[in-house]
Amino acid sequence: MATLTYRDALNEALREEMTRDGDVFLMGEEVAEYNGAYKVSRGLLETFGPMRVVDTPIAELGFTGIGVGASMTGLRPIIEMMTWNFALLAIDQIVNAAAKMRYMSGGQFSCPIVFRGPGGAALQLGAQHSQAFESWYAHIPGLKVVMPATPADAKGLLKSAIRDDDPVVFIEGEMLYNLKGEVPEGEHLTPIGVADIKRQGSDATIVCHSKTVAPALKAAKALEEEGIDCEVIDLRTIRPLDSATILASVAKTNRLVIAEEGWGFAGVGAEVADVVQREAFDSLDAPIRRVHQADVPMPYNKYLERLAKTDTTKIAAAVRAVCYRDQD
Amino acid sequence: MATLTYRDALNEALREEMTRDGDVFLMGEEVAEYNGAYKVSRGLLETFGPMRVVDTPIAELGFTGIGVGASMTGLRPIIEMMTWNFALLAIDQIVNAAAKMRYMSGGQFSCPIVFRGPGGAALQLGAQHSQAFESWYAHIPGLKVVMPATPADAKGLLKSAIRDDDPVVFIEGEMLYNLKGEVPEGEHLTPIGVADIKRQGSDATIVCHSKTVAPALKAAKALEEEGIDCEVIDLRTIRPLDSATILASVAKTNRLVIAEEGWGFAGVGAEVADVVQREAFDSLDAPIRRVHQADVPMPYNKYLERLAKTDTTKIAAAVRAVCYRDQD
Amino acid sequence: MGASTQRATQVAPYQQHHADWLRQMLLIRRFEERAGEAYSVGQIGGFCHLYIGQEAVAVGSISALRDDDYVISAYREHGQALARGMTSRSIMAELYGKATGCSGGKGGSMHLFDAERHFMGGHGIVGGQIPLGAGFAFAARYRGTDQVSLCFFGEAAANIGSFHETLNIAGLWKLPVIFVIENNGYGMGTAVNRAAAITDLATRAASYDMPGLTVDGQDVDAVREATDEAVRRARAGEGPTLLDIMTYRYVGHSMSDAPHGTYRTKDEVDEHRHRDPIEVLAARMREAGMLDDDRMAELEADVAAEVADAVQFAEESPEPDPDQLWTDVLAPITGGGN
Amino acid sequence: MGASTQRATQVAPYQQHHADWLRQMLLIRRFEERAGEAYSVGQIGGFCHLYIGQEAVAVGSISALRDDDYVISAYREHGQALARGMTSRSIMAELYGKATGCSGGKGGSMHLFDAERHFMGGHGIVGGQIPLGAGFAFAARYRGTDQVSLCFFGEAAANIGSFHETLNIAGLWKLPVIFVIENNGYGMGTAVNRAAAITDLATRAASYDMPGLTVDGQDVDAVREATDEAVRRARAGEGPTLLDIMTYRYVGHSMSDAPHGTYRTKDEVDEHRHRDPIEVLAARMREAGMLDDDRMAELEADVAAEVADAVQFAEESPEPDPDQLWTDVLAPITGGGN
Ligand SMILES: Cc1ncc(C[n+]2csc(CCOP(=O)(O)OP(=O)(O)O)c2C)c(N)n1
Ligand SMILES: Cc1ncc(C[n+]2csc(CCOP(=O)(O)OP(=O)(O)O)c2C)c(N)n1
Ligand SMILES: [Mg+2]
Ligand SMILES: [Mg+2]
Repeated sequence: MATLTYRDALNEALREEMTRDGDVFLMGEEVAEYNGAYKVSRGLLETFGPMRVVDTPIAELGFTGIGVGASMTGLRPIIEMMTWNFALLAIDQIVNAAAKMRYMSGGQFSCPIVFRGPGGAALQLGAQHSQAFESWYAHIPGLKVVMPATPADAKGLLKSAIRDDDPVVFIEGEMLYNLKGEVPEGEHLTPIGVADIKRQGSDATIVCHSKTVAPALKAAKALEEEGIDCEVIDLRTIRPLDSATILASVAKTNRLVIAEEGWGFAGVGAEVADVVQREAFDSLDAPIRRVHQADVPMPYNKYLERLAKTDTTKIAAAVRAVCYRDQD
Repeated sequence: MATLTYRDALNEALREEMTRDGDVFLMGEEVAEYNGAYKVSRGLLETFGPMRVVDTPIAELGFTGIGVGASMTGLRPIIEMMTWNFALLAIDQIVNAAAKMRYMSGGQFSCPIVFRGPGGAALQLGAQHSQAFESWYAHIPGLKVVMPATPADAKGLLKSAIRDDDPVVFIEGEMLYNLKGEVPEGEHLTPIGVADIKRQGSDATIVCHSKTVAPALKAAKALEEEGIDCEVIDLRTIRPLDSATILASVAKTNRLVIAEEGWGFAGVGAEVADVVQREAFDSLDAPIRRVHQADVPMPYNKYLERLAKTDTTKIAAAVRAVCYRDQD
Repeated sequence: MGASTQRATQVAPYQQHHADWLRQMLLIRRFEERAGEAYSVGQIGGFCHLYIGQEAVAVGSISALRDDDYVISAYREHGQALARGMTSRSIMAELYGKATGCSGGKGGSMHLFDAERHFMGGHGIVGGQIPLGAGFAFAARYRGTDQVSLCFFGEAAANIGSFHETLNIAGLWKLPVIFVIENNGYGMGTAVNRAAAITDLATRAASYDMPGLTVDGQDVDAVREATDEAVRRARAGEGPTLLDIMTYRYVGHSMSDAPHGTYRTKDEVDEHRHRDPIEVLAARMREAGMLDDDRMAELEADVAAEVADAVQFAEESPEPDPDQLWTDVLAPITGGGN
Repeated sequence: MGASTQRATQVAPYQQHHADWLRQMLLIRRFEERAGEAYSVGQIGGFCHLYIGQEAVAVGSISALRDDDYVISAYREHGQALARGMTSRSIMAELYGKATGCSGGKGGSMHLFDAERHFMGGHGIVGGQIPLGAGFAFAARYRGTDQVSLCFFGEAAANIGSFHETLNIAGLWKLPVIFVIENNGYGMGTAVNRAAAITDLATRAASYDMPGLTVDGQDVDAVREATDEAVRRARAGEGPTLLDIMTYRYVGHSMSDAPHGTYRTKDEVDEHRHRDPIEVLAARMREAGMLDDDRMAELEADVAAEVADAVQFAEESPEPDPDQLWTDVLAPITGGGN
C-alpha cells in the first residue's frame, strides 16, 4: 500500500479508469492545461490528450448538459465542477435531465456520468463559496451521492462511481485534498452504498461523513478519557443510505449523534435521525443530537467562520449530551 | 367574507398590495398580456400597466436576477415562476444572491422580494414538471418559505410576503388554484412563521402543508369513525418552522404523522421528525411516521402517478400505525 | 404559389422524395388532429403540444439524416418522432400512457424516446435539450464517427442561457451539430418581437463563429436543402450551423390554449393557413404531374387507416403493471458497476 | 507612446481630471501591492484577486458616473471600490475581516459593499452580477430617474448564460445599463481564444440590438470617452451599450496563481507591462507640462501614506463581536412586515 494524498488518490483513480476504459473522459474548467484548479487532474492531459481531458469555457449549464448528452450515447463522462457552489447553474441538467432520463425514457437511456468536485467550506471563502449541498442531491431519486473522507475511499469510490451506470454526484473537499493515507494499489473498488465503521464503540454512535469524520474520530478519542466509548460510522455514500449499518450500531449503543458540515434544516442528519427514530425507536435511550453548520451564510472573518463550523468540541458536547454527561 | 378561489385570493392580494405600495411590481413569463399561465395575474396589466406588470422572455436566471437587483434598490418585486420546476435555472440568483445579500454586505442591503408560482405535481405532467422543492429552499438560511393551503391563507400570506423585508419563496399549487373558500376582505395579513391548527384532536397529530392538508383532513374524518381523534396542523410556513405549535400538539397526542407531497429523503418531514424526536422524545408513544411521494421521478401514466402520490389512504394508514391500530 | 413554382424547378433533385414526404406530412397532420380529439375526451392527459402547421420542418430536416445520426427535440415533438420513423402505434400508445408506448407510458407526450432510432427525446424544460444535442455531437467526434446531431428548439428558447453556452462551445469546438430554431413566431402567448431584442435570430450565429440561415419552413424542399448543406458541413468537420426555420403553429400552444383570441387574431392564423406546407408540396407535385385527386384521396385513406390503427392499438393496450412505478429509477443491480 | 501622444491632443477635454485620475490609479496600484503582501503573511485570507494592470478601466469608466448611479462588479473589485470613493481604510479593514470593514468583516475581498456610494458589490459567482446590474437599471427606469448602472465583468463571463439572458432583456427593454467587459485576456488559466468561439466580443452586441465597442483599456482617456457616450445613451433612454475594454492583469488570477509560467510566458507579461496604464497617463501629463518628477514623488509619498494608514487602521481595528455570526441573516424583527 502506498501513502497518498486524497488528491493523488483521486488522480490515480482517474488515471486507472481512463486507461482501463476508452469511453471515460474528463471535462470541466481548467482540468487540462492548468491541471485542475485544485490539481486533481495533474498530468492527465499529457497522458490522455485534449480529446479525453477537455477544458471548457465558464458555462456550467452548457458543459454539464453536453456531458449528460454524451453519456446517453454510452460514453462515461466525468464532469468536474470547480466547486459545487457553481453547480447551482448546472443543477437543471443534473436534476431534470440526468436523474430522470432512465425513467422518462422507460428504461431506454441511462446516464453513466460522474459529477465531481469539492463541496462545502474551505477557509474564509465567504458566503457564496462555502456551501454543502449533499442533502439537496440526496433528495432526488435517480441520483447517487458519494462523499469519501479518506484517500483510500477517494480512490475506491471514484473508481466505482465511474463504472456505475447511473449518474453519481461525487463530492470531495478542498480541505481534504492534502490529507494523507494508505491507498491500495491498482484495482481497489469501494462499493457505493456501504458505510464504514471507522471506530468500534459501545456507548454512543457518531454518524458522520466527509470532513466531519476526522473531528468525529478526534472527539471519540477525547471522550475515551472520559469513559465514553464511541462508535464512529463514516457514511461514505449519502444516497443510497446504508441504514442497516447505522441501525445495527444504534441497537448496540442506544445513543446517536449525527455530525455534518452543512446546514441543519432538512439536512442529511435530519434524514438519518428520521430513519433511526422510526426503525430503532425502542432502542434509543436518549434523543438523537445533531451537529451542523450554524444556520447562517458563511462569514468571511476567520473567527466567525470557526464559530459557524462543525468541530470536535461541538461533536464531543453532543455525545456527552446523549450520554447525559453534560451535567458533570 | 367573500367566497373566492385560491387563484382569485392571490389575485386580490397582488391587487391590494400593488395599490397600497407603488414599489411593488410583478414580473415573469406571460404574467401581463396573457394574464398569467394559470391566470393568477388576471387583469393586473389593465389596472397597473406594463411597467408594473412585466412580461419577460424565457430567461429565468436573467429576470430573477433583475428582480433581485431591483430589490437591492428598495423596490419590492414579485417574480413569478411559471412553475417551480423551471426555477432550477434561476436557483443561483435565489440562493447565491438574494439569500446572502444581507449577510455578505454586513447588513447594508436587503432583498424584499417574493418568488412565487405553483410547485409540486398537477395531473400527468411527467417527471420534469411535477417536483416539490420546498425542502431545498428551506435548507437555506436567508430565505423564508411559505406554502398556503387555503384561499384565506393564500391572500393573507402573500400580502405578508410582499411586505416582508427578506426574500420569500412562495409556493402555490396548480391543483389548489380552483379551491374555493372564505376570504376576509381587505387588510387580511396572515403572519409568516405561524402554523394553523386545522382540526383539534387528542389521539394523534398530523402535520401537513399545502396540497396534503385536504387529504389529511379527509383522513382525520375517516379515522374519527374508527375512534381515532386526530389533530391536524397546517404548517403554512416551512421556514421558519413553527416548532412550538407542533411540540404542543405532540405533547397532547403523543403520536405524530407527517405528510408532504415531495420526496422523502431529507424532506420537510425529516426535519419535523428530527425536531420532535429531540424536543419531545419522552412524550412520543410511537415512532413518528411519514407519508411522502414514492421515491421515484413522477410517471406520466395516471394510475402509476396515483400510486406515487401522497393521499388520504396512505395518511390514514400511517395514523393507524402510530396508534398501533394497523393490526385490527 | 408563384414563389413555390420557381422553387420547384431548382429543387428537382428532391422530386423522388416528394411522395414519401407528402405522406409523412399528412400522417403528422392527421395524427395530431386525432391526438387533439383524444385529449379533448380525456384519453390523453397532461400537457399536449401539437405540431399542426409545422410539418415541413420535421420532415424536410430529418429526411436529410442517416439512421445513425441523432435527433433531439423539446415537448412539441410528435411530428419529429413520426418523421424519424417511430411508429404511430408506439407514439399514440405513449400519449395514452400505455405499457406499449415508446416510453412505456412513463414519459407521455413531452417525453417520447426511441433508442434504436436515436430519437433522444422529448424534453420539457425550455432549452434543456440544446446542450444534450451538442453532447451527441461531442460523442460522435469523440468516437471518430461522422455522425451528426440534429437539435430542435423553439424561437423563444433562443433567449435562454443554455442556447448561448451551447452554441459558443459548439462553435469553439466545431461540433457536428445542427441547431434548428423552429420559429413559429410565438413562445406560448409571447410574440418573438416581445421576447428577443433582435427578431432576425439567424444573425446570432455570428456570435458563435457559425453560419446562420433563415429558411422558409413551409416549403419542405427549402428545409431539406438548407439541412443538406448543414449536414454536409457537420460531417466534413466544418462545424455547426444555426438554421432559423420560419413556420407557424395553427393550433394553441398546448391543448389548454385557444388557437387565437388572446395574443393573435383569427385573421392572422387564417392568413398563415393559406400557405400550408402540405398544400405547397401537393401543388408542386401536381404541377410536376406526380399527384392527382385520386392519389390524394388514396393517401388520405391510407393515412387515416394508420392513425385509426394506432388509436385502436393504444386503446386496447394494457396499462403499465403497477410494479413499473419502481423500475427504471436506477440501473438493474446486474447492470451496476459495469 | 506614439499612439498615446496622438490621443493626448484629442482628449484635451479630460485634462482637468488627469491629476485626480493619476492619483486614483496609483492608489489602486499601491493598495493592491500592499494587499498582496498582507495576504502572503496571512493577514488576509480566502481568495484575493488583485487588479494590478487594469487600473485605467475602473478609474476611466467610474469617473463618468454621478454619485446616484450604480456600480457592480465581480470578485476582482478592489480597484472599482476605490475608484467609487470608498475609503482605503474600509476596504483594507474588510480584507482583514475586521468589524470596521465596509461589509463588517463578513464579506471579505470578494464581497465589498457600500450602500451609500451605490457600490452594489463584490460578487463571487461568475456572471452573477450581470442580471443584478440590469436590475438597478430597471429600478431607475421604474422610478423614472435618469440614473444609470455600470456593470463590470470579465471576458470569460461573456460565455455564460446570464450574459446572454441579461443582454437580450436589456436590449429588448432599452435599460440604462453599461456592460463593461474587462477583457484581460484570461479567465483563470484559459486564454480568451480557448473559451470564446469569436474573440471580438464587441460583435456580440449585435445579437442584442445594442452598440458594441472595443476600447483601449490601458488609456484612461479612451475608457472615459467610450463610457461618456454609453452613459449619455443610457440617460437619454437610448438603451444599453456593450464595451469590450482591452486590458491585462500583471499578476496571477488570485494570490494562489503564479503571474506566469503555466498559461502565459514572462515575456508576454513583460511586454504588456511596457504599456502600463499609469505610465501612459503620466507621460501624457508630462507632455502637457502637468507632471514632473517632484510632483510624481509627492504623489507616491501621498499614496504610500494613505495605504500605510489603511493598513494600520485595519490592523488596529477590532474583530467582529462573536454575536455578529447571527446578525444580518434576516431583517431585524422591527424591520419585518414594513
Ligand atoms: C425553463 C422553462 N421555462 C418555462 C417553461 C414553460 N414553457 C413551456 S413551452 C414555453 C414556450 C416555448 O416557446 P418556443 O421555445 O418558441 O417553443 P414552441 O412552444 O413555440 O414550440 C414555455 C414558456 C418551460 N417549460 N421551461
Ligand atoms: C459560475 C462560476 N464558475 C466558475 C467559477 C470559478 N472562477 C472564478 S473567477 C474565474 C475566471 C473568470 O474570468 P473572467 O470572467 O475573465 O474574469 P477575471 O478573473 O479575468 O477578472 C473562474 C472560472 C466561479 N466563480 N463561478
Ligand atoms: Mg415558438
Ligand atoms: Mg479575464
